[in-house]
Amino acid sequence: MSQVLVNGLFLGCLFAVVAVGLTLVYGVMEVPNFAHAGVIVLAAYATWAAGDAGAPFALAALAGIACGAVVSVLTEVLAYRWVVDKPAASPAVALGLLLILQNTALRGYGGAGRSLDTPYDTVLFRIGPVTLPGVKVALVLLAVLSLAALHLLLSRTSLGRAMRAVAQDREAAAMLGVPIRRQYTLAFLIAGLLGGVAAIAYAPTFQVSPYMADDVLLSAFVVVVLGGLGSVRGAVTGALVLGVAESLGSAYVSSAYQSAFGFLLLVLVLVRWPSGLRSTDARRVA
Amino acid sequence: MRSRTAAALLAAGSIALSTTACGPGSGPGGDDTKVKVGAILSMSGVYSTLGPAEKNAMTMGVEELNRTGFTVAGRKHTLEIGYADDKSDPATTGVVALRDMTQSQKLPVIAYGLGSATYVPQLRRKPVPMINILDSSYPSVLAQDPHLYLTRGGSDTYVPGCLSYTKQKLGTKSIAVITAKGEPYGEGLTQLVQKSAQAEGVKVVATSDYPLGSTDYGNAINTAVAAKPDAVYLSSVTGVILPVLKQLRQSGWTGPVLHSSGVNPDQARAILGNQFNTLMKDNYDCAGTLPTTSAHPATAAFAKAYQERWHEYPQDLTMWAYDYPFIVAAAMTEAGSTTDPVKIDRALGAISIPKGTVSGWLPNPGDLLFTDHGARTTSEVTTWCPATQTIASAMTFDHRDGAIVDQVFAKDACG
Amino acid sequence: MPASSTARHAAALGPVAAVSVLAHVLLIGFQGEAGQLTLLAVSWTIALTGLNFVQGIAGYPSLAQASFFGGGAYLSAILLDHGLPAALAAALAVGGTMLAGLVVGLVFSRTRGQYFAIGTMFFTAVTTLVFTNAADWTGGPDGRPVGLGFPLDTTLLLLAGSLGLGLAAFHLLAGTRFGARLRAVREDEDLAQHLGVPTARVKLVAIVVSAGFGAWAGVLFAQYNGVVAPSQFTFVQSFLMFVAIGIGGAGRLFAPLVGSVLVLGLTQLVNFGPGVSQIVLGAVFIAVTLVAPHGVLGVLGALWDRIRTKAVTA
Amino acid sequence: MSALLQVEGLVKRFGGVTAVDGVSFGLEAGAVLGLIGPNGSGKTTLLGMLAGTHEPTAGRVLLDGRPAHGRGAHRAVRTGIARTFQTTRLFPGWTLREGLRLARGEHRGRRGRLGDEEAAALLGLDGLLDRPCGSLTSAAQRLAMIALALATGPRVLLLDEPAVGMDDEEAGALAAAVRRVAAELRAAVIVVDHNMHFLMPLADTVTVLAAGAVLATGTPQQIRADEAVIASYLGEA
Repeated sequence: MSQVLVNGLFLGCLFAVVAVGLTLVYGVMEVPNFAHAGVIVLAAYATWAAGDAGAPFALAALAGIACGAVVSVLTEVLAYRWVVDKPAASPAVALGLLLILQNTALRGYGGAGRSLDTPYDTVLFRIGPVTLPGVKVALVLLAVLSLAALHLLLSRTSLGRAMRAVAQDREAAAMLGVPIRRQYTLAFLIAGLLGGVAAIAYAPTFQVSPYMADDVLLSAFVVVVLGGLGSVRGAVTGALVLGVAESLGSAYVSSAYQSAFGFLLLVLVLVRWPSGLRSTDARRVA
Repeated sequence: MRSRTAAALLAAGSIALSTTACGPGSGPGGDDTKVKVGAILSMSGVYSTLGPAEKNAMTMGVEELNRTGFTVAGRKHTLEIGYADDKSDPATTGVVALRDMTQSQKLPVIAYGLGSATYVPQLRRKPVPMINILDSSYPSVLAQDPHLYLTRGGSDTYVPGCLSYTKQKLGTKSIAVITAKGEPYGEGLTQLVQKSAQAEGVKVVATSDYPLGSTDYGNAINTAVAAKPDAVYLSSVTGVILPVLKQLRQSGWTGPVLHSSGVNPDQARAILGNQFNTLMKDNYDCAGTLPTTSAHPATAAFAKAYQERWHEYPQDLTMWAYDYPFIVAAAMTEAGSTTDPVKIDRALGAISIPKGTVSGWLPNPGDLLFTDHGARTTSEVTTWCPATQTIASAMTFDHRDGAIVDQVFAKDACG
Repeated sequence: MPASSTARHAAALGPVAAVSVLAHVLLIGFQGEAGQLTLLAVSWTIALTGLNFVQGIAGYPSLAQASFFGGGAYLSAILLDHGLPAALAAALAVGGTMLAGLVVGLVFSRTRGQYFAIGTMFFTAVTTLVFTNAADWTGGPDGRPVGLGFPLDTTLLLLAGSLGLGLAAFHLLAGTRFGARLRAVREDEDLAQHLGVPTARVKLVAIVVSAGFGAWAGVLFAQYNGVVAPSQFTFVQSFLMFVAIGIGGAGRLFAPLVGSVLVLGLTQLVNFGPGVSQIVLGAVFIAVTLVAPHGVLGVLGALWDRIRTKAVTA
Repeated sequence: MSALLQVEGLVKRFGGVTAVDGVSFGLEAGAVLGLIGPNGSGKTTLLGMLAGTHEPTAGRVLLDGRPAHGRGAHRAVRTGIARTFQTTRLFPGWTLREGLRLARGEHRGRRGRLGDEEAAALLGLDGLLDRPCGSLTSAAQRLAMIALALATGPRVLLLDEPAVGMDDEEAGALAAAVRRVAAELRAAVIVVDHNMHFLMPLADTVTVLAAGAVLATGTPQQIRADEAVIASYLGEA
């Protein structure tokens, strides 16, 4: 039982890192960033390519995170920026970008999975009945570190306050002189960095392939809806809840339908609160 | 008026469509001494470790056959193979390729690897003999349709070898099985392992599974390892079980790992990364004999020629792919026709083991290649030698009337 | 008043009949690769005609169409396997899928844009999981063969006929109050509700109708193809169907046909290497969404209007 | 004869904030009720609860004795309560005629329904029926919004700051139109507005809201003289 809970924790941390990236972007631009899966995939391939070219793992990881950030910013500059005032068009643009990014990876590296080797591949911790593989412990560490850094950025720096202002109310922030366009790019930069971290944390536990991030993205979106679109703290708590739920479901009900339990949670929430738990989009009518 | 423009656009669209149709596939080649047959292989996708090797071997086989050519009804012919990629998804791309080959190009014989069940409805519409050079799933694919032929022994002829070897050599008393759920080859292997374990008196202490497309095998591995087995059996194809092997070793399991996927060194390095040597230690593979470990001189010569030409380790399926042109030539000569699928189909049941083949088939009664559509091949258990970073034969055996016979243990496999 | 409306109907139903006949000719004429492309184009058009209600007219991004398409195919295959006569199996398959559509509608019809897209995308991901893992019903990831209920030429006739009837039904339904209500939901859902439009129920009916169209297309696709597999109904397929309506021209009569011909035509670019066609498709889709939100038919319509007015004023 | 519209103890809380705190009143057919009060006094939220936009936290709304609250806006419209909005909301891409046809189609024919031309003429919009609503002047758009509400054949019409952005002459015409709607269609009308020159001559009775509760109710003359109202809201006349 404890092993299942620990697995749930690993899943939860992974979902948290991905979901926070999604929530940030949604909070600032009300865009469902489906292309985030493509960012994670390309970041993972960049890390693999750098490692394959002989770079030590640490350097390759940095290359991966940088690639994630660059790709994420590109998606904002080239496409999302033009849809900010047309919310109905944003799902379409997001899906178009996902097609492009995923298939760029497919075209560049082919469909066969590749393994991402890390120095801590064979490391193993054993606490009582629970075994903690090195790669999964690294995943938790990376998640905690990156989320803590983000929290500091959002609460302590003026940069973070400006972003939270834009998340609260775009028009009001604009009136107060907050450079809106820079906030969009910044949100996508941070989301890209988090995407890179998610890639180097997640890829070693399985393998690098163009479709590795699809399930994670779907579960992360459940977390974003659970935590209320646009709230970072909500995303982290939602991620841990979903991680444990999916792990319990897959251990005790059926491992084939692991992500189906995430969907069940999503359905329960949406039936009760059609606009999410802590909806930020003010009721347009009032 | 707006819908009139739509109609105009539509007409243009359909014309474009029809022109593409007339281009390719305008019936068999002009020169009638050149005979064309088909081959649907998995060049990309989950099973992409199999297709390219099959194509390489077939190319060598056709070149060898066409050096002397083959005579049918008094006239000398040469063979040409039309390849198609089923993208490891026979139900979508494979069926389309089969329809294109049988209905548009009207090819008389088709070789294929996977997807027997999905081709059955199309075979009922347009019967054509199809020669399987790979799929040893249990229960046998031959039960699906009378037009299918299998050029290798089924998994029921080699999985029992796994259990008897580990019991005698490793003293295994209990085993755990981890299966790829929904992958037909793996699910067949699991049934066979349970049946032969019972026969050998080895207890199956745990069975767990993971969904085919999944990325996290933690729960399945924990169930298996928690039962403290003497050995773990991973049942599926190479591309699917190696990531599981990696997580199994990462989770701290150091005992022997058995499988029947025919992993070779190149595949291990590609999928497991540069720690492949440590991860593959204590691995035992029970499947068909490999060209490199076969006792037949012709097979060993083929293995060397294959390695020199393609610079990759020859898998077991390369022998059967190499022999496909020779089987077709023998059947057409026997049938006296290079175009009639029905005659060729009947001839396949009557030919003996063709000259120039390298698979080293065991003779069937009446010296026939196929008895009720199946050919017999020897089987072996190989082990991983960390020193030479490759595999070596540990035991060869045959399987007749439900029992393991002619067991030959290698004195020092890795020596 | 009635004289002009019958003329308007004739102007639309004429080309619809022509398209239906053309589809039948192409289905009979082509074999192998081109035959498969025609089959896909026709069955996708039937499925997308249903989607054109939810996404086209009402503006709701439904990514569930591929699972309805697959539901029809699998359900009919399973029922045929149990010995039901073909027509009954088809009817039950469509009915069963519409029931699933009802459940999806009940859950998601009260949500708005972003959640609707996320919810339906996840629904399709879960149905793909069911198609892949409920092996004893669906034959697992390699799919399952389909009993040939209708003879081939009946299937071809049904495909071409359903294409025509589907488009005609769309044209007629779009003209009724149901169509007006859907358009109101797209323009301003809250205002529509305050003018008496039961928006949740309207969206629910649209989803169930789209499920019916999708299922029927799935039944016919399975009968022609002879085999069904999960990879034909993944959420990537749902993306492509969503893209097809967008590129075709959301809400327009021929959007499903133009959209599927363009999307399926582009996927044939695959011979430039794996994934190239999808990259081009993604780029084209974004360009269309940003530059020509009314899609190809919208641009053509606008061009035609400009030519007509120039002709009148010249 | 019981009132056409009976409001009993309506309360609405958003989280901790109580926007409407126990409002009750009755309204006869053909009567015009003016609703005034400083910003944030709960006027729009009250209208929202009557029109079904929000669900009341407590209290009841009865139309002809039957409950008409908390079942969504479209059901409220069907029972006969229609509203306009503080910010102009129209179908920008549609013409007014299309909007009117949609609204008219939404309810089982009730007697005394206004045809398109009549409704437009009543509000001075004749001739603008076939132009897209987006291209009308802002005053015309506000009138169009009222025309849409009228097309649903309401028995209770809720107008949320209809005269905003109108000069005196346009406001006068609007007041006359509202007066005719109340008289000819026997509809009860509630008008929320800050423009006293427009509201006072129009309303039969006036209710003053402050901080979500009724401060005072009476004829326009009584309200104008009431000290409490003057202190909290009207200021020196």
